[in-house]
Amino acid sequence: EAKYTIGISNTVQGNGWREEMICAMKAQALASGEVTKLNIAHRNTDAAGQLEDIRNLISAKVNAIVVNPADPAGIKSALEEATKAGIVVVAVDQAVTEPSAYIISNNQEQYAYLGAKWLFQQMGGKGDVVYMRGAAGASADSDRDKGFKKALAEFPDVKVVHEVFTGWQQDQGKQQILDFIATGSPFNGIWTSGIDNVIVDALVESQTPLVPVVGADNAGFVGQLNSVEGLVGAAVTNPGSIGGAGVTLALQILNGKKPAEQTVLVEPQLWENATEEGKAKLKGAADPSLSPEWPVSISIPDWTTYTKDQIIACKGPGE
Amino acid sequence: MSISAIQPVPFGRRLKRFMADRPLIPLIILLVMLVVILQVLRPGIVNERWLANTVKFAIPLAILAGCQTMTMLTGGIDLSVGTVATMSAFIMATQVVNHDPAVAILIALVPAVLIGLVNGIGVGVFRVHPLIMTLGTSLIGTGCLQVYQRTVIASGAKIPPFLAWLGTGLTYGVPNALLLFVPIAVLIVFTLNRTGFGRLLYAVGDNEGAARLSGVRYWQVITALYVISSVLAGITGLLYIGLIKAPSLSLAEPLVLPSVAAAVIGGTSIFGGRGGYTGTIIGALILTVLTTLLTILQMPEGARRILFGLIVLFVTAAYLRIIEDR
Amino acid sequence: MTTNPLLDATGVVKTYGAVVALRNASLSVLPGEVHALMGANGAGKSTLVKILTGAIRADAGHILIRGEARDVRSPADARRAGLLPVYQEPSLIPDLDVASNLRLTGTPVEPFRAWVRELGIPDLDIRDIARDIPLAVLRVLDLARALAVEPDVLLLDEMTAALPANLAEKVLEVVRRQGDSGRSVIFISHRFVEISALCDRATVLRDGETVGVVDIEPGVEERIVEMMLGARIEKTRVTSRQASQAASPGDSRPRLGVANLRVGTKLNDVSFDLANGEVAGVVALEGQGQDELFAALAGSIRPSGGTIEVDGQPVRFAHPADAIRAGIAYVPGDRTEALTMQRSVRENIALPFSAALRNWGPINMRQEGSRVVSAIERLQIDTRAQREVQRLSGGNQQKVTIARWIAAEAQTVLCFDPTRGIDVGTKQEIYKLLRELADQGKSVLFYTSELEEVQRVCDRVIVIFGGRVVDVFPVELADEPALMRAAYGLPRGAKEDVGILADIHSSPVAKP
Amino acid sequence: MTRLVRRQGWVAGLLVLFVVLLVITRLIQPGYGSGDFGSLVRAVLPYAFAVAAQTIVVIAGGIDLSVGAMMALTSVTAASMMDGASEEYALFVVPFVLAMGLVLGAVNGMLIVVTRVPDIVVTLATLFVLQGAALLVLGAPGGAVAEWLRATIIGTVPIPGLPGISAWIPKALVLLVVCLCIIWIPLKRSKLGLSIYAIGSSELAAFRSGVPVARTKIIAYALSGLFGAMGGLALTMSTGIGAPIPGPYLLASVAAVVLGGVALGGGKGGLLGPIVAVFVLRLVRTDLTLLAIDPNVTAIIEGAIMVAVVMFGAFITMRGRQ
Ligand SMILES: Nc1ncnc2c1ncn2[C@@H]1O[C@H](COP(=O)(O)OP(=O)(O)OP(=O)(O)O)[C@@H](O)[C@H]1O
Ligand SMILES: Nc1ncnc2c1ncn2[C@@H]1O[C@H](COP(=O)(O)OP(=O)(O)OP(=O)(O)O)[C@@H](O)[C@H]1O
Ligand SMILES: [Mg+2]
Ligand SMILES: [Mg+2]
Repeated sequence: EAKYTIGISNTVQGNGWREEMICAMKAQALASGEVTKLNIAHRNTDAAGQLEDIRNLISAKVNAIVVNPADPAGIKSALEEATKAGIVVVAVDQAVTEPSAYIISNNQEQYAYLGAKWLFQQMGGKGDVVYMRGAAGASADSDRDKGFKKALAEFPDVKVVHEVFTGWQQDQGKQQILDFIATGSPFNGIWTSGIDNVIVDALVESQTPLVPVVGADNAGFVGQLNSVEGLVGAAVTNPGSIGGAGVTLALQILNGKKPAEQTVLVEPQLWENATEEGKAKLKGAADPSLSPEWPVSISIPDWTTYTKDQIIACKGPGE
Repeated sequence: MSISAIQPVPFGRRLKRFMADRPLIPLIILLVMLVVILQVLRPGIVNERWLANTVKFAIPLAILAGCQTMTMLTGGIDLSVGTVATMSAFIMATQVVNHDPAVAILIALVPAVLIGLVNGIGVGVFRVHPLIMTLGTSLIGTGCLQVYQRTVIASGAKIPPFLAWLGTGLTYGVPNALLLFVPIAVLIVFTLNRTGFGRLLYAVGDNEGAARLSGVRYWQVITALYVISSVLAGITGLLYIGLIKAPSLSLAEPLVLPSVAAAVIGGTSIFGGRGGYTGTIIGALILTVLTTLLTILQMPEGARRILFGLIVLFVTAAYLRIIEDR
Repeated sequence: MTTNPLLDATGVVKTYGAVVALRNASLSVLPGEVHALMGANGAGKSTLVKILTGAIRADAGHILIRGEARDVRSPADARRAGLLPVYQEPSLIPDLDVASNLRLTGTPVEPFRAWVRELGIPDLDIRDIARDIPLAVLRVLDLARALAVEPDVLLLDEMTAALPANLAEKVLEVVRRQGDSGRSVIFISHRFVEISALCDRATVLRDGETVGVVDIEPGVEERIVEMMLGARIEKTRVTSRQASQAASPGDSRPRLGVANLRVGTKLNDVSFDLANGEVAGVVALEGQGQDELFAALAGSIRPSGGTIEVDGQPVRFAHPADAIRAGIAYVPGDRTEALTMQRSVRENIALPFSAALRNWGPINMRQEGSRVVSAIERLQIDTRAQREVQRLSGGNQQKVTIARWIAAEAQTVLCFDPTRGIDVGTKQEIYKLLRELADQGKSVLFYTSELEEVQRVCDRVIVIFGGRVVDVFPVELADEPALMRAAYGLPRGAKEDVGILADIHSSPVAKP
Repeated sequence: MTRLVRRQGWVAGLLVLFVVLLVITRLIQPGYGSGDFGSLVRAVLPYAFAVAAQTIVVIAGGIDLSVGAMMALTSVTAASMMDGASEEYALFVVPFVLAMGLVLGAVNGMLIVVTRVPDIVVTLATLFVLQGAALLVLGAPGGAVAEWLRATIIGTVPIPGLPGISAWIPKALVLLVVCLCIIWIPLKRSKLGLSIYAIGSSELAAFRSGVPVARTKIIAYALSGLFGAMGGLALTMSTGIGAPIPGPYLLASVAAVVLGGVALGGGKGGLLGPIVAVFVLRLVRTDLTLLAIDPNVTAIIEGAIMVAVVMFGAFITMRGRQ
């Protein structure tokens, strides 16, 4: 008994994580059987552009809007208008300030804290760490920075020897780490904001002694953690499938099943290859058939019901 | 004031004139200056390994800047090179899973040729402004790539070892990528200086009407040009994926603006008719060294960008000052 | 003569890198005089004008205006000081209409309109965009714009070079009256007729140096030529065309056959033949369809009717490349249309070699070099600034446009006013060259705005009026008055005097 | 004359296209009404200012790659100044930010004039500089905006007695028209405006006609900076925050300028065309969303429309010439 139209708004295009998120939304909408049509606004833009997209979705009279906000505060007015128009609003991946919106999100601060803490422990609580951030000025980046700094505060002997913004771009990240390696400065660990497999590549190619690396659960990096000789590292999950969870939440609300809290946080997990237990987890998670940019955590227990084939097919209802 | 016949030319002016006639020299001096600054800021960084890295990263930029140089000579610009490079890289990486690498590479270059052809016809026949034309095709290309991407999510991606060898490998400390780059560079320089086609690029960019009166068919030149530019961009994509080893949907996009900047820093006029490729290569090196310099400097990201902008401006201005014989 | 000069420049120096444009130029202009500035191509006339009017800055020199040293840093400054130039190239803003151009320079409209009418253009619409206006008219508008603000010193750089006879005449008339009314004019021209009809004194430049100031009086031309050309004098003795050089009309099939050619409304029904080894002159007033005729023959525009035959074969040109393949080369009147200004002399001359698809490959530099060099030598192009054509003087640029087709060995050359702005010495060379081409069996169609050239070069003259061929003269009958009459559409043998030239030269030839 | 007709014809054609698109929108979504039109105008607002900024320099023969960064910088400046400040303080912030845009734009122009580096490189360099400055002002999106400022683009202008029409006149539209006209119309009428067209058409001829080329160019860039600052304020007004990373305004502005009939290269065109082009492009976007087209296909469609319209324009021009 499909009956809902769901609007989706996303502001980063051409990034593996976001593509997976969109596919998860489509797959979940299809799997739920309750959605007639998805209306997706998916392009590279800023908060003002997202306002435009959300308003267009309101004009299209969708029943619910699932949005990955460009900025927590910047799209408040449109979300408010949506709620006023009787549309259920769910923000995924990041929180929004609009109180009427429901939020199901990866905990970015916790994401950084978890990985950084593990890394500093691996380094023996002291030494120099290379801190490779995301895009300067992005709110996810500043949330992660908070988590990283929190962990750093717990390890007074760990020093940030080098801090750069990769802009979440593989080529930049690789050149930056190679440049840094060339300076000859010693370092004991690398924390990356998701640009991870090129960093490992760079270490291997330049025959630098491997140091612990923390990255995200991207297929490429997870593969490296399993296969690269002597690499110690950890992948922190940051599932793009959160998009699917957002669709589920929206449908629950549409069906009158409101959650107890406005905000549901999906806590990240850490998969490391330093212990046998962790190795087993990593082995189980690895998925060489996925594009290296895609996170391997393609589903979230309790929140998504689609199959792997469905998310890979990336087809929504009516396609 | 009375004028004695011809005064001896002061040394400063002679030096300037000398440099003006050999515009490469001041550019090289600027490059060396940047390297020296880098070495002073981080003693020991300028080593063999660093040189190899710099060259590796400068090469893809230099080839794309070659596309810009050639199109800029005709008064155009090719903003689709980033998309084309990304497309060919991504398509190759995904096709190689099911096909022979050679076949995959051929498949990957098909869209490059197509986009070049569309660009060329749009600019040469319909006279659409190159900026708009190549921007449009790059949007279209990006869209197509995204649609394509969905069909291959399940198949995964692979980098043929040969490309990885070419992109990242060193032989006796010398990047293997030079094996590809040197012939390309020689070919471009030769084309621009010693072939009829090269002459026509300059002529068309300088005065299209004059070229027409001399019997040049504009659309032929332009179509050939944009196809060549696209194919070069496609090849760059293949090399770049060998270097980065991570196919993504925006792989080479960040190179587009620097490629334009490299050509301009190298002395090519965006209004057409003036410039050359050797300067562009140095321009690409300058930009690459500059990126390193800014990575190494520990300062807030904002300050880093400000510095980057100022240095680009300063380098270009200084260079123009030097080569201008006035 | 104790009057103080209005404008006094001494010791002006200007160098461009290795090229010395002005070595030691001086110029002194008295109130109320029309002062000629003369010199061979590249002597530095234009450079001096640009310096006097602030368009470029001199490296050294003193400039006094009304006895005071004034720092003229821009054309706007010059305008305030009462100096108004009309440069060798049109200065109207191409994308603005005439009215806006006037507003921009603060030129009063009514006086401007009056001047335009007086200068022989009755039907100007000042809402027309400058880009759409033909070159000759643009030049006149430039002049009218300068006149309208009543400048103390008017500087005219080859003002008449691009003008057809009827407009040139009007300009001369107006300029002469300027002198009469107490204003000064600096007048640059390569035409001695104009100088002697108009000017009081002449300053002669050679290689960037002032080599003399002479009063204009009968017979002074020879002296000026001597001063202008210095050592070059030997080469420039004019060999007037002799009857023996006339083409042998034995060849039956014409090289070029034009029948009932029509282009839009401008050209109606033009028919003529051009034989092998013939130089045919085309004479017309401004805007009688000669531009369209040449453009159509060159493949630049498509005719709306009629046929063109080359060597008896009907042809259709869709692009200049087609015409070039048929051996027809076109030298446009406006050199900026024909040259790639930032490229070298060599590349400009060699441009047609690479045009066709099959010649896109590697260039045989030696062969190209020798062809180019021989063309350069043949036209005596001053190659000191050959790295960029834009640094050549106007006249040398003009030569490059012709040299290109000499090097390309075109069978038929369409020359549209090729001697525009060329000094006497070079003019002779061009005449000789055209004759030589004809002697080698090539055909030349030669439009000129200087009627006296016709008799020196042509075998036959085709007169066009109102888009039709109104007369075809054998060269013997084509004296200036006869041509003038024909150009005005008057039947042969009509007796009225036409124009200023007929007045000045009260020679027996002019008034039979 | 024909040229004039052709140019105005282009603008008229764009207007017709816009109306046709509105009709199509009504067909796709019968409920599309005045409120939705208001949304459209608000979406247009930052783009329109970006385009105005670009138009003026393009007419002057340049190009400004720093528009987006200028908007980001002015936006974060405004947002961070108003953060936690009183409502009245915004009265000071707005002129301050506008003046900042004007000055920074003038700096752009001065750098071009003084260094003689081509516009595209200078503004590329200032793109990085302004972006860096924006990051220094605000490291991540944030800040706030005065409520009254926000209200100036929300809702419609009441016209007594004509509620039907007034619903179709959003305040944002009035703001846009006023801001553009207040600068553009006097400029277009003045000699300065003429000079801007003149330097774009031919710098040499303009110089020889006595136009102070350097000054005019600096003023053109300054005005561009001013429009950029308006765009930055518009961003802050609509989002309520400032974001240091520029949105997609640079390429959009260039595209709209060309679609609006302004020749890249300078000297030709007006402001109305590009502004209408922005409306058209935004409405196309709306229609694509309303139609729920596959998002990956929308990129293809938008690119194709851009190319097709410009090709069509080129085609007409060619036909017109023959
Ligand atoms: N921008 C420039 N760069 C280099 N050389 C130049 C430049 N402008 C002029 N020259 C050189 O200065 C000399 C004088 O040129 P100018 O244009 O004044 O000659 P002219 O007397 O006006 O000649 P013409 O009668 O052919 O117009 C020439 O040799 C020319 O090549
Ligand atoms: N954003 C706008 N919104 C509404 N009206 C505008 C806007 N911009 C310009 N106009 C109006 O449109 C008129 C024409 O604009 P514009 O200057 O772009 O046209 P133009 O084609 O350059 O002018 P001209 O008529 O001189 O050729 C202006 O005088 C103004 O009244
Ligand atoms: Mg001259
Ligand atoms: Mg002449």
